[in-house]
Amino acid sequence: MPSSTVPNKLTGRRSPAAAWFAENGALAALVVLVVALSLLSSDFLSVTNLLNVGVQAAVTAILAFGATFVIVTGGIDLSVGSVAALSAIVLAWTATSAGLPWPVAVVVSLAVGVVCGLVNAALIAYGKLPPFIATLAMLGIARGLALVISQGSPIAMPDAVSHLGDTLGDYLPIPVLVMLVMGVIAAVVLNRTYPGRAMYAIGGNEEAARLSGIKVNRQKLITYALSGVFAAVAGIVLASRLASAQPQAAAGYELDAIAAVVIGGASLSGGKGRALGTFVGALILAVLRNGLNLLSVSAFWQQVVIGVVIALAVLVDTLRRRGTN
Amino acid sequence: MPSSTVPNKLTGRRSPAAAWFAENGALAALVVLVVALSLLSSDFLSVTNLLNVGVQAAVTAILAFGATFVIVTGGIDLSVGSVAALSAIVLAWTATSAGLPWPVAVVVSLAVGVVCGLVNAALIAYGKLPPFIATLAMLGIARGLALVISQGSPIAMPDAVSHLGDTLGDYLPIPVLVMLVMGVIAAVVLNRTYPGRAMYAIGGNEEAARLSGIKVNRQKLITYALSGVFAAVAGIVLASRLASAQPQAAAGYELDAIAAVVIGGASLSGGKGRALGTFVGALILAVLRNGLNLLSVSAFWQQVVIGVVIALAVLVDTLRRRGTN
Amino acid sequence: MRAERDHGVSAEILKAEGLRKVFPGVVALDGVDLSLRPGEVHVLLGENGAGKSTLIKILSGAYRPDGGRVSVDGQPVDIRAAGDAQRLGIATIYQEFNLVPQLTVAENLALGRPPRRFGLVDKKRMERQAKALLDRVGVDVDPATPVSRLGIARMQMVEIAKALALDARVLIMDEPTAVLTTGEVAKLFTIVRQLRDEGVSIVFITHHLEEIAEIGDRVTVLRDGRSVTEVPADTPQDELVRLMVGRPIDQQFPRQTTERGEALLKVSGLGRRGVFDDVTFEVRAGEVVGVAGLVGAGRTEVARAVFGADRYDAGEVVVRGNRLAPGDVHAAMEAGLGLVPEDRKGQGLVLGADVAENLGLVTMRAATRAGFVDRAGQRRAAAKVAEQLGIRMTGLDQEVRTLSGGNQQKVVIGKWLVADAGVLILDEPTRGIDVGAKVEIYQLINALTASGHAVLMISSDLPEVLGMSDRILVMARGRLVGELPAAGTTQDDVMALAVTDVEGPRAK
Amino acid sequence: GSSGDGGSGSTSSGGGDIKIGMSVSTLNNPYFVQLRDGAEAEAKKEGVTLTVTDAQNDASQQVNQVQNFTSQSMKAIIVNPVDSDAAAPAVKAADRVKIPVIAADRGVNGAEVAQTVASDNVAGGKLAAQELAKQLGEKGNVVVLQGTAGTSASRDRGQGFAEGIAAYPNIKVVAKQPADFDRTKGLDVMTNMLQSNPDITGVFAENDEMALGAIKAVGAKAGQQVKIVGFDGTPDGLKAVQAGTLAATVAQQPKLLGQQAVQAAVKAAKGEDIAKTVAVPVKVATKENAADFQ
Ligand SMILES: Nc1ncnc2c1ncn2[C@@H]1O[C@H](COP(=O)(O)OP(=O)(O)OP(=O)(O)O)[C@@H](O)[C@H]1O
Ligand SMILES: Nc1ncnc2c1ncn2[C@@H]1O[C@H](COP(=O)(O)OP(=O)(O)OP(=O)(O)O)[C@@H](O)[C@H]1O
Ligand SMILES: [Mg+2]
Ligand SMILES: [Mg+2]
Repeated sequence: MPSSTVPNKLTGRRSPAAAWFAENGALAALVVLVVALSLLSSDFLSVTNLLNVGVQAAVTAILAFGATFVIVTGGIDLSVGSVAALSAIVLAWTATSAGLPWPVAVVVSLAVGVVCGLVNAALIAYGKLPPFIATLAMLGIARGLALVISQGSPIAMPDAVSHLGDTLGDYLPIPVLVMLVMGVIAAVVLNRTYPGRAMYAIGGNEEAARLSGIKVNRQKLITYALSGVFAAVAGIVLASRLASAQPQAAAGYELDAIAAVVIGGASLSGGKGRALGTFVGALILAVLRNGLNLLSVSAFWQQVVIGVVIALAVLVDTLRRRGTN
Repeated sequence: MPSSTVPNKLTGRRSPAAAWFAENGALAALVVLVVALSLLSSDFLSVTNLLNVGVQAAVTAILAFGATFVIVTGGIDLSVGSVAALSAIVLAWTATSAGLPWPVAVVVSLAVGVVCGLVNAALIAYGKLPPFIATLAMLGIARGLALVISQGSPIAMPDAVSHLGDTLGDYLPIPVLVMLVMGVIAAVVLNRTYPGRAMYAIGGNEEAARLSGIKVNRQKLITYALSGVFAAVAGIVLASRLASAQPQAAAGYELDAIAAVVIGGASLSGGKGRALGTFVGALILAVLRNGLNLLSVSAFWQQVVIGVVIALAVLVDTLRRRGTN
Repeated sequence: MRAERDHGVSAEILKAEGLRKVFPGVVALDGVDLSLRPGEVHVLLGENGAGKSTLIKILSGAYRPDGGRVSVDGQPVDIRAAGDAQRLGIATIYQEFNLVPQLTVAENLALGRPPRRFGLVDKKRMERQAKALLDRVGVDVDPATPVSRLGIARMQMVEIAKALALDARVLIMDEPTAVLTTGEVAKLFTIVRQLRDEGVSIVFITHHLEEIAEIGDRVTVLRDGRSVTEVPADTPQDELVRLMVGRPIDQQFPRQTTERGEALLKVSGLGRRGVFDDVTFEVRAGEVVGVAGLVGAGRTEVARAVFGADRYDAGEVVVRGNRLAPGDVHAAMEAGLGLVPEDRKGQGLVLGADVAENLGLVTMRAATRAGFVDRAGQRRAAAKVAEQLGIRMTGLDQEVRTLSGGNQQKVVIGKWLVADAGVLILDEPTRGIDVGAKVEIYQLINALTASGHAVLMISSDLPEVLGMSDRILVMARGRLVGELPAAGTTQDDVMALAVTDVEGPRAK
Repeated sequence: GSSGDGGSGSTSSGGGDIKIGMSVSTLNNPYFVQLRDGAEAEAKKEGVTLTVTDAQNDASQQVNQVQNFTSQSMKAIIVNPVDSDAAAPAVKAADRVKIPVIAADRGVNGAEVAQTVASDNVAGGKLAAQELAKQLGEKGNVVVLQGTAGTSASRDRGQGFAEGIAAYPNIKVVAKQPADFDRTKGLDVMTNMLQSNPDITGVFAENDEMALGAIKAVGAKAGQQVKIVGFDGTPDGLKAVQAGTLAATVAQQPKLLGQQAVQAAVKAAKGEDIAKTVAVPVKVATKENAADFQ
């Protein structure tokens, strides 16, 4: 399972597996889910299928890593799905219609993510808009711009970039690689860098952070800009998988991303959250969807089952935590 | 304009128009929007059109009134749209397929709303799930059940109930009436009843509320149950307007409802929020959509414009507030 | 006295025996007994983290004990929730405020039991009742004010009024005087005596030893989660200290004056409309300047404005010759200012983060190389300060939320000690800190000034201001009304100035 | 959907044990529900196991689902593409493991499928334009209710209609507004457009749901002064056509489509040769012939 490579980086000082479990209740839920699905479906526990799950988790996970930054500061970013779509459309458009070389297009596309994030942050930090409203506005604006630029039609991705959706060698899907890299980056930023630590302080008590000399507004700019870049990367990975940038791509993914972060143990009131938790949260969602497909659960019942399992997964965590207290 | 009847009830002691403006910045934004649209479109300021806006605001407003309770306690309810759809489907199904008399069907449908709310609250209060997760799970569950019951197809509403979508006399649309009644109920509950005041206490400082002898868990049950009933009413009004209950009705309305509440001045961290503000928030969204149609803004640009106007509307409010401080 | 206690349960209104409470990693209570008679003021004394607040939280239904018994009127009781305690006639003023900031004073006073008419909340009656209660505690606040607009001291008075509203038989007060000035304390004591005479039993927690003899009848001393002894309230202070800390403390205010150097901080003509006006003073290297005044005199506001936490309309702040940009905390810090705020929960601490994290907050920027924070180094520095201040914790990983009040305060001070600020502004620095630790902090202040730093100390604890300052500034109604040398000044001198009837920006 | 017994093994390859996977673009819309119903009925008849998943109008979920089918060793896969371009990588993935893919309702661009069973949305849009023009006497003011911006159904139907209506110089398209394929939005948006365009005589809605909303908005004038043409031929839509409130709907016969897709999939799974394309005719259902479609 790909997850085994990340934890070491993320938990830092604490040593063994027991510590993760104690801190990451979601992991317990994931394990239960995996065991249950292995018993229910003989197709589940194959290497190909698990890699599929990884690929299918990738976009949500990358979006969710970005959302983790924002949620740790006590904010929320509803615009990640739209920004992902806009970035991908911009990439495809600059590389095809505008005829720029693809590396330039990639840079422009990432810049679009940054700009969207900065606009969010400016509205929040200087305009004092609630993050919900600022990013809801951006959700509409970015999606609208994606439609305007693409005139509502998908644009083919440049071939060079589309390889991001391929598989390295026989097995290793690049989206999984990208997800792992972004996860490690998120973990390092959160745990080790000044902006990361400032995010926790701001989310824990903004006033105390400010009185301790943290430039809260500037840190918010960094936070939302990071979320924007992560969204752009997610958008590029998504479009590469489809070999085409779709103006309607990733619609509604913001809820999935936020759910992954919260399932992973973060609190929407801020100050809490870890990259590893988010990763596990995204895997839970992907495993769940994959499992329901493998088990041929009827489409109408799927939503019910997903709802129930999400609730149960987090319930496992909170009850376990209550047990130790 | 229908709005003029409500404020007196809501602001209580404070007397004149100036006081509303001071407290309800969203109102200023609404006025600006109305003035702008009257200038841009000659069709906007007709009685019929304003009543249309009222009708189009009704479902969001009723959902948002329910969401206000939850948001005042510091929670969030993502399930309102799905619960609305489920309640309507249950009504139509019990009245047609199950052949129950329509008043019984209405009661059953409202009960479905209550039960959904209670399940949310139980998960939150006793299971200690974050409200985001509990109600996200319910979002899936209620929508899934609506699809299962209806087998994915619309069900005709009983005629007696469908009159809720009609117009009284020549002018007064019943959805507007229902919205006003639900608004007044919400205002009275929030301002004058024990559960309402307890909601503010819980949202402002849950620990203080508990230590003051408020039974926090019980009050949460009441809060989410109210949200559920309001969602059911919204669902019934929605289905009545179409004379048909749709399993996919009100999909995504949760974001609109929450946006209305937040535009109306509530804070997602709890302790703040008023029914009048929510009403204004819902009107802003409806006026905006109506105006875009009247002005024939292109489909691609609409989302951009909506996003920009929402951000500006709340910006007007926060800047004005900063000015007075 | 002891004999008296033995003859019969009926004499005791409330009795706790062998209470135990365990938190993960800490035994907070390990066999605590307490007996409370009708009409007595029973003082709980103990170091920070001794378990006082935990004990009263068990009595008020906020925590369930892991062992032991509580009985009321000789009957064993099981207090499961705040409502149970209220029904038993037990009212509690907690150490940390339990007010809802967004609601008005009147609403907070009626929290959980608003007056109702026809099932609806009767706001008029609620405000009338609130007015009466506020008058009773002698605090001049409009019942319609949101609590978030009150300063710490007024919040405390509202808390007291809220507890009085319950008409309880047992009133528990956890450090109510920590944030009050002499005037309010006097008012509070009048109320307490009156209640005691009406037969109400009062449990009173304080770290101000002089208050014990003044108001108390008996004292139960807690040490490390055990009740070690019960003594009469007129026991000499030295003896109380010995019982509590386990060793005597020689000198309560060990101020060692140092030579003054250049003026590090110069404030001139500072003003904000309606809050303070024309505030001019300077603080020199090696100096401790005390700021005294009544509650609401505007000391906190001036301190915050100087530090850049709030804006001001007039005047300027100069640190080491550099004029500071108004409203810029970061610039103030760069210039060498530090502020220990009075509201530790709201402004001082990230409650959900651990001790190490909080102690490192101010120095995080300095500990950053190429964007990466040297967390190991931060931890080492934190460990040192925690050791120096004697912070009682399970480890640097303990969440600050779960520290005792006094230990939380030590963390707030500690983070600025790590930062080594040139001019440290302390707003009620020893609020809730036990006598032993206070001396430690005073010694730190001495060490700071000895090394050429300067301290501006706002305190409502007059003995502290007199004992630890070199000069004392007195504020009233948003104005500086006088300056006194510390030597030879008495509490009465300060109070006389503090109540001067100046024309100030503030109403009353 | 039929839920099988959990996957009793991938080795058995008896004639009756054919597993087919079908990814439907969305089940939010009665049209696709019918498509699924037709497919399921046919699967039952043929005695094959059909697994249906709902991609919820999300192209990447669809790719996921097709991937999942490949790891379930399906014998054939039916894709009802969310988007014709975006379905290509999924189809390629299936091709790599030699599972035949049938495209239903929409084609796949940029990858080989075994068969495309399609009803042409562009052609349907054109038909709608012709029928509306006919009923309006080739003159009048027309508005268009658009589907969700950026979806292929909206794009193709809108394009077809625009091409078709251009042939009638006396018909003016006075407004186009999105109502997201949703009945409520159809009602609200139509109500609003009537405010600024009270002289509308014709409406083209890019699906029946929006058309039914528009009928509500127009009220008694529906079918009289205002002719509304929908798209899909859903049961509710056909009912409205029979009642005369809906002037016409472009019926795509989704049940037939689902049925044919399964037939093709079974043949492909058995290794039989099948035609590259099968066109399920798009027909205009009017009051006269509506009964034939139910
Ligand atoms: N929720 C909790 N979780 C873990 N430990 C706790 C918790 N609450 C209190 N403690 C610990 O219990 C001990 C006693 O704390 P308590 O608050 O009762 O002290 P106190 O005597 O009131 O001190 P102070 O004078 O500083 O207010 C402390 O070591 C504290 O850290
Ligand atoms: N007399 C008054 N007039 C106006 N506002 C007052 C008055 N007293 C207190 N306040 C308000 O209360 C808050 C300050 O409360 P607090 O009692 O802590 O006083 P302070 O300014 O901190 O003074 P000090 O630190 O000297 O007690 C401020 O927000 C201020 O607006
Ligand atoms: Mg304490
Ligand atoms: Mg103060």
